[in-house]
Amino acid sequence: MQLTISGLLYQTIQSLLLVLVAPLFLGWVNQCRAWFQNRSGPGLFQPYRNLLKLVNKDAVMAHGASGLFRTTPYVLFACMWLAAGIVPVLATDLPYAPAADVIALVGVFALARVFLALAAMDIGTAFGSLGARREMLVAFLAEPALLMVFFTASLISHSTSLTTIVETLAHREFVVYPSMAFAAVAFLLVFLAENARIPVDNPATHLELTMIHEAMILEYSARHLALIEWAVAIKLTAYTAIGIALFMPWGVIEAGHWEGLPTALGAFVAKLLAAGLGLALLETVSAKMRIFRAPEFLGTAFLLGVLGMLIRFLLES
Amino acid sequence: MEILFVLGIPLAGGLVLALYGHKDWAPELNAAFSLATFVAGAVLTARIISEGPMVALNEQLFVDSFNVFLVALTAFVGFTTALFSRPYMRVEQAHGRLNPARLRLYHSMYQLFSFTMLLALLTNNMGILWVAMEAATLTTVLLVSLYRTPASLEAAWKYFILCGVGIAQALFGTILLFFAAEKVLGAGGTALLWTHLNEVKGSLQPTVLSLSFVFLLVGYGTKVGLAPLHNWLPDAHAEGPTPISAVLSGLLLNVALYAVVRSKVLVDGALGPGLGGNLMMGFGLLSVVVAAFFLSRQKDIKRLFAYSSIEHMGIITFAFGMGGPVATFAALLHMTVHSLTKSAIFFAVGHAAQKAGTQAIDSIRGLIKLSPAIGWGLMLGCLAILGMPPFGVFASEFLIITTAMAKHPWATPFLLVSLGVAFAAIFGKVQPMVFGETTARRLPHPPALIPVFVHLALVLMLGLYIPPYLAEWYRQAARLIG
Amino acid sequence: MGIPVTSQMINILASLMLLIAFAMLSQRRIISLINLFAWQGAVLVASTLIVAGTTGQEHLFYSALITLVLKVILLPWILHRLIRRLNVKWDVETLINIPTTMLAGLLLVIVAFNLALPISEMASTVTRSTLGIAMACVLLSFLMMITRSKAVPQVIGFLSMENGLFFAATSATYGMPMVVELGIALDVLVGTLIFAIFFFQIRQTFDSLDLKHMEKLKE
Amino acid sequence: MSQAGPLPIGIILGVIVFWLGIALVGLAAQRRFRLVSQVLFPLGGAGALVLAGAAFAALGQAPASLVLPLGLPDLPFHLRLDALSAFFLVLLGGTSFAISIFSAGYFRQAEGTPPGLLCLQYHMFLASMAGVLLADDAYLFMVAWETMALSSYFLVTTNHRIPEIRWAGFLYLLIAHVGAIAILLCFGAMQGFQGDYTFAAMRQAHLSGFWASVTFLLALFGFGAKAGLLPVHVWLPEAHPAAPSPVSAMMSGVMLKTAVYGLLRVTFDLLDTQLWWWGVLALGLGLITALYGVMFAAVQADMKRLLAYSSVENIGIIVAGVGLAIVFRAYGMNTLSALAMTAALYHCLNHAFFKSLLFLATGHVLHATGERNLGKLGGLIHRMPWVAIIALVGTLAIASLPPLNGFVSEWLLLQAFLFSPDLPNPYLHMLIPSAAGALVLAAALAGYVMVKFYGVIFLGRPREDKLAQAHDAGNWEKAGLLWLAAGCLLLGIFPVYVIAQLDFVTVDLIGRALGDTAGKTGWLFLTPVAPERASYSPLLFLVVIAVGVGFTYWMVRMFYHGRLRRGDPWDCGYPAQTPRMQDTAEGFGQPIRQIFEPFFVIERELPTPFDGAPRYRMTTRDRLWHWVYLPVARLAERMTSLVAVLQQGRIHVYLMYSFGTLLLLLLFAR
Repeated sequence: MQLTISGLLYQTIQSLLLVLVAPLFLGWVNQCRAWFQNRSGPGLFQPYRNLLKLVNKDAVMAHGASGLFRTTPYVLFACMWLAAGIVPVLATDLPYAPAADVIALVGVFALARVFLALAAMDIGTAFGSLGARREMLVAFLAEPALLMVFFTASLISHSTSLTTIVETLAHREFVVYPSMAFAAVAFLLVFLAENARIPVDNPATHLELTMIHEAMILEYSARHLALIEWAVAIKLTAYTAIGIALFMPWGVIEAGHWEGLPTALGAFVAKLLAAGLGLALLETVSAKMRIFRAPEFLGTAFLLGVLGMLIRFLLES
Repeated sequence: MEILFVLGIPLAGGLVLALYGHKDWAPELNAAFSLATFVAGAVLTARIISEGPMVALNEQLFVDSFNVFLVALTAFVGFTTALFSRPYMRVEQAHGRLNPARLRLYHSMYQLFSFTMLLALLTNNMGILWVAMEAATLTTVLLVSLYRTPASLEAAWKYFILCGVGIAQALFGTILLFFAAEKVLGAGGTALLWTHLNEVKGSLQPTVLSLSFVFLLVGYGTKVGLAPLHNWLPDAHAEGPTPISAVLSGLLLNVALYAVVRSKVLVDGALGPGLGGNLMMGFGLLSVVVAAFFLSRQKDIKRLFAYSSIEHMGIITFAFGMGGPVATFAALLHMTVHSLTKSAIFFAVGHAAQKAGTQAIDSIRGLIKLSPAIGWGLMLGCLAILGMPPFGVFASEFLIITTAMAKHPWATPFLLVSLGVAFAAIFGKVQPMVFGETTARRLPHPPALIPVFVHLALVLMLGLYIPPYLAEWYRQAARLIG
Repeated sequence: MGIPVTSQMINILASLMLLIAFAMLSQRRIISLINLFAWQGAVLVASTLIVAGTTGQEHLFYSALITLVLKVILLPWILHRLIRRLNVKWDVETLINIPTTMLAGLLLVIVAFNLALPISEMASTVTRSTLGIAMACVLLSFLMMITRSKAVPQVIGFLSMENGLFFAATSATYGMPMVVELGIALDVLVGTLIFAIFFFQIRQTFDSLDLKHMEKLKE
Repeated sequence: MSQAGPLPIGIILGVIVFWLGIALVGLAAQRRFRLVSQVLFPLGGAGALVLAGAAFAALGQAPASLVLPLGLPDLPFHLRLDALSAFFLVLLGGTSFAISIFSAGYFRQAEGTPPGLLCLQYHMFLASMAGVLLADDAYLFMVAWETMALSSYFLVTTNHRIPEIRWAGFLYLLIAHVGAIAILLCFGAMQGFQGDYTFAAMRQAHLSGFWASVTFLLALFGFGAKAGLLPVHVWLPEAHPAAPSPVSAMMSGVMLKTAVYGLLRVTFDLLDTQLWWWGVLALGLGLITALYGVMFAAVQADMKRLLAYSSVENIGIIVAGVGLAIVFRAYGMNTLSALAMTAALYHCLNHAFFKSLLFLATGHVLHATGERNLGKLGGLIHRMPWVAIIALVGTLAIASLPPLNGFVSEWLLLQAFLFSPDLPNPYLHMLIPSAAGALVLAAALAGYVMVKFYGVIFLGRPREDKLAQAHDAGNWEKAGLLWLAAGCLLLGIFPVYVIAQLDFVTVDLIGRALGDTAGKTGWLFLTPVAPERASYSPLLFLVVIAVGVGFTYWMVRMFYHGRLRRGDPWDCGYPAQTPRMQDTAEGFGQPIRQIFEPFFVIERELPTPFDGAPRYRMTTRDRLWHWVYLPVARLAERMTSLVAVLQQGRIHVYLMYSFGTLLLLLLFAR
């Protein structure tokens, strides 16, 4: 792990970039959705305004809240930040990346989720525990599926390090991997589920019986809620970045190539915009499922992930 | 000289107690005679260890390392059982189950029974061996029916008839043996002496010997309790007084097996290994399997352990059948530890049954609460007999099972299943007796705990450490048996 | 080729033994059963005497004497007394009908002869062929014990089995050592006494000597 | 092989004797409660620490052996301390230290068995486990093995007045005994028909493929029965909850590992060949066990049963690792075999720490509240903050979340799985990635289970009024828990160092170690095979998260000026909320029940709309019980009734048997 100036620079740029851009990306997705639904939309910067509003409010906390409840938003935020630092967005020359490979990345998301679920149960309300249970239900199926996707990729690149995977996929000669197609579909399903998007969850609803993510954060307010909202936005962005890195890795800078930075940045923004558009489109055309269908949905994702790996063995080895 | 004491003391004891067996101090006298026998036996043992085998009384008696260890064991267990029988029989008397006349019979027969067993062990004459075995039946048959209940009468009758008929076959076997031997040794008195037979065993007529062995095996095997000849055993054990169950299980079965093994040595000499070993292995294995499956159907605690005795006799017979130094060593060890453990169990069971006022397993509960010592004694004894280390039963089972795996792998699935089934059956029944809420009551006489725990301590020791002289002794005996 | 007279005599007696054993197997009346038992004893005494005379073995005379006293006089007498004291009137009941039993007995004899054949051929004694008959007698008595449902005939079967054994001991092998014979005789005597005690105890407890009352202990 | 100094093995033997001495003192002072709890248990703990230290010192040394003048005359007790034993002894000492210390504050007077007897049984248990690990001949091994089963059985039945506990104890000992017989047969087969039962002789023996396979299968069955592999796992969820919590901790944390030890010892040390299908078998069995265990853990309502099923899961994972190691080894891929083995061993160590921690925590909860039903707990984080925070560490560790220890071992195992494409067998190619999927699924479900476990016990509002009286742990208990929590953390953060120690074991067994590559990039990064292949740095991970939390906190403090106000929970504005409205354990398990319905036997008792006193009851049982155990029991039953026909009380029939036997034998013999 050579510690280079450029590496440090990339690392800083991309960590900050993802964290700061995340609400904007959320805003972009919401804006696109509004367009698709023929609404005018709240504007690209609405998420920032929301955060600012929340930060300036007095917090209300339930009587039974314990320290865990208060700590969770910070842990959540830190985890997402860490995740944002691992995913190669602009360059693969990230000095922090060796600290965590794809498995650890999944672990980070899991850590955040477990904290959030525990915090949801902390107050002792009916909705809190309901949300926690559903979240964990989604997670235990989504997590393996995500790992299967990663494994498919890592079988191609013989590495579980995300930077190596991206390097391999981006800079080797172009090969069509059928296994990656399966993986892509699986990833898409996991992406929707993990980020509480339609059809698994609806981020915009507070309709009690259908919500998952929102049920967990019902009791949060003000600064805590702001942190959580921000963390959720980072998560969405980071997931998108992972998707981009795995399935559209072109344009990422190799180690030591300074001059590629503008191209890489441009490519990344373009891909992000496209992804946001796609997500909005997808959310608009599909309907929210019943919660009981979620296991089947994610089971499909898991199956596709495993199939992807098998196909890797059958056709590509 | 000691040898005569060993035989003479119990004989005298039997006669004396026939006169005074109903007195208040008779139990102590009984124990004193047994102690004297044990001391004589110990002295004899010490002498054999230092001087080697000997013959006495015109070659009619002889002692080698095989039988001297059984003599010591018999005298020892006879003594501890007498200690146990002291409070036990007093309680029986207090409960009105016995009158003085029967007590006298009991004490007298107890000593005579010891005498017959010791005679069977010490005699050099295959004919006298038969006589002593028959006499052992005769002395105990009235003890089995001591309580005169219908069930005890039935048990005694079956015991008498089945063992009588069985042992009659053994006599025929002995006659055939004599028939074969006199051609080699002449018609003189030496043709039934085992020491002489052993010397010429190679030249005995094989056909006759194989027939003879079949008769001997069926005959003495009945007394050993080998399936399917075992049917008298559970009845007799369950219905007699517990001290008798203890010595029947702990000693008589050993003595009968001793007779079988002596015969096997001769037949192996004449025929080469094969027939004798195979028959014994077959019988042993069958007994283990049959007994194991019977165990789970038992409702009476003494019957339960009677079947366990059948199982263990099966294991020992199987081991003797396999032959070879290791298996024979293990069989001898198993004889020792089984007899110690099983009698300890019967001691504990006897007290437990008295406390609960019944022998029905379902009615004995929570022993550990009222009398922890009895409860733990029963629990540990039961675990020991099931072959749980660090008790000595495991040591022998270890050798037997591993040897079986090496020599006769086909037999191991049977052993595995049987031991598993036996474990489930016995432990499943004993555990609720020991643990849980109690039904027991207090008794007028304190229980005899020393015999129980001395036995268990010895068994524990044998599991962890076998003293060198004991090991040497087993080895010599194993060499003798081959 | 002539067979010695003594040998012929013994063979005749052996056939008698077998005959009596069959008779006992088929006998329905208990008194006759006891008498047949006594006769069997008498045959045994005769054969023992002949063997003793032929071979000049002194102890066989004692053996014959003991047999005479014990099996021809004492035991039948005790049994008769018992029957009277116990007031046993019934006939012998068999579990299997008599013709079948006889047929089984016949098979047993064939088996016994067959088994004894190789032994007899190598035997050096004058009485070598008697071993098969002795074995047959033992097996027939065994069969009798199996098929009789009452206690007394069963015991008689047991005693007649001992007769068979004695016959084997004396005729086939010229007698066991004296100590052994004495011991065996003592055992038989004590055994019979204990049987007698049992009869009374059983009758007292079950009011009958039928063995079907004693089938309670199972498994 | 040079004989190392006898010092470590001597010390360890000394500790065993010391434990036995404590046991005897306990026996002598049966009712002296203060002596037992304040002196004997801490002394035992100190012994454990010494043992761990000595074993640790022995890790890098050449094997040392010792022969004691005990045992069978031809087979005295052989002791041997090699790296494998030393590793497991470290595990034993390190874990039991905490458990002993905890026990000093845990056991109360007047609970079933007298304290002195408990002390006796407990220290016998410790000593026998150490004996198992040191044994170098079949006899000592079996003696220690069964003593271990026996002493733990007595500990399980401490509270023997409850019928379920007696039943649990019975089932436990029965399966342990059947397993032990299988192990015995395994040793019988392994000595290669030489009649020498020392392990040294077994190492020399060359078995044919058939006999080696028989040996392995017997070992897998025998040790699997102790470890709780499917389908002989049923005793585990019964016995672990029945035992007092320190004992459950010891059984789950340490005793199950002795079974893993045995399996490794037989497979890698005593047998000289490994066949690939053994590995596949162990792998498959392990994964099925893992999934099955975690699935059942998810639907449990009793907190200790939940943990017990979770132990089943973890054992499954460990055995899967062992299986993978066998597969690689069979194809001569020793480095990868070492990787899988390292993962399995590491997981053993981790599981010992976090599972003991959680069992001890539940033990304290049980003591403080008298409740083990999850449906009646809740909100304990306010009553026992110490226990709750420490238990959180354990919970995160067992859910295999970074940067704690559970994650490291699963990470290593997954890395090993990802190498399976290099295997030359085309079927294994495809099998093993799917197996990786199963492993990941089990791990993810474990997260679900642990959220349920922790959330329902410690978080939310108390579901019963009496929980208000619950108190936090005493000093002894705190000390024990803290030790384990520290272990979870340190094992998670310094994997490179731990693996350097594990290398001694793999070098011994496989002849290859990760050492040269695992720490190639320094102590900070764990790179099991090659840096570009995979790397993980838990310390960096932890630091970044901590810095992230701190930085965020600081930023929020900088910008935020509002106040914090306490109020009633919002909960979408529903009025009249009661603690009973929180999810119960059953409720939390409901999705799992629904998804994996075919695996459970579910009995529901639902209230009707007209019930005056509505009751809801539900039990979930193991289908294997119906598929395997009841048929076996019925078969045995049928056999016994068949055999019983033999003996119907008629003396004539009995005579017939004798007669028939005689005739048969006569015809046979001639």
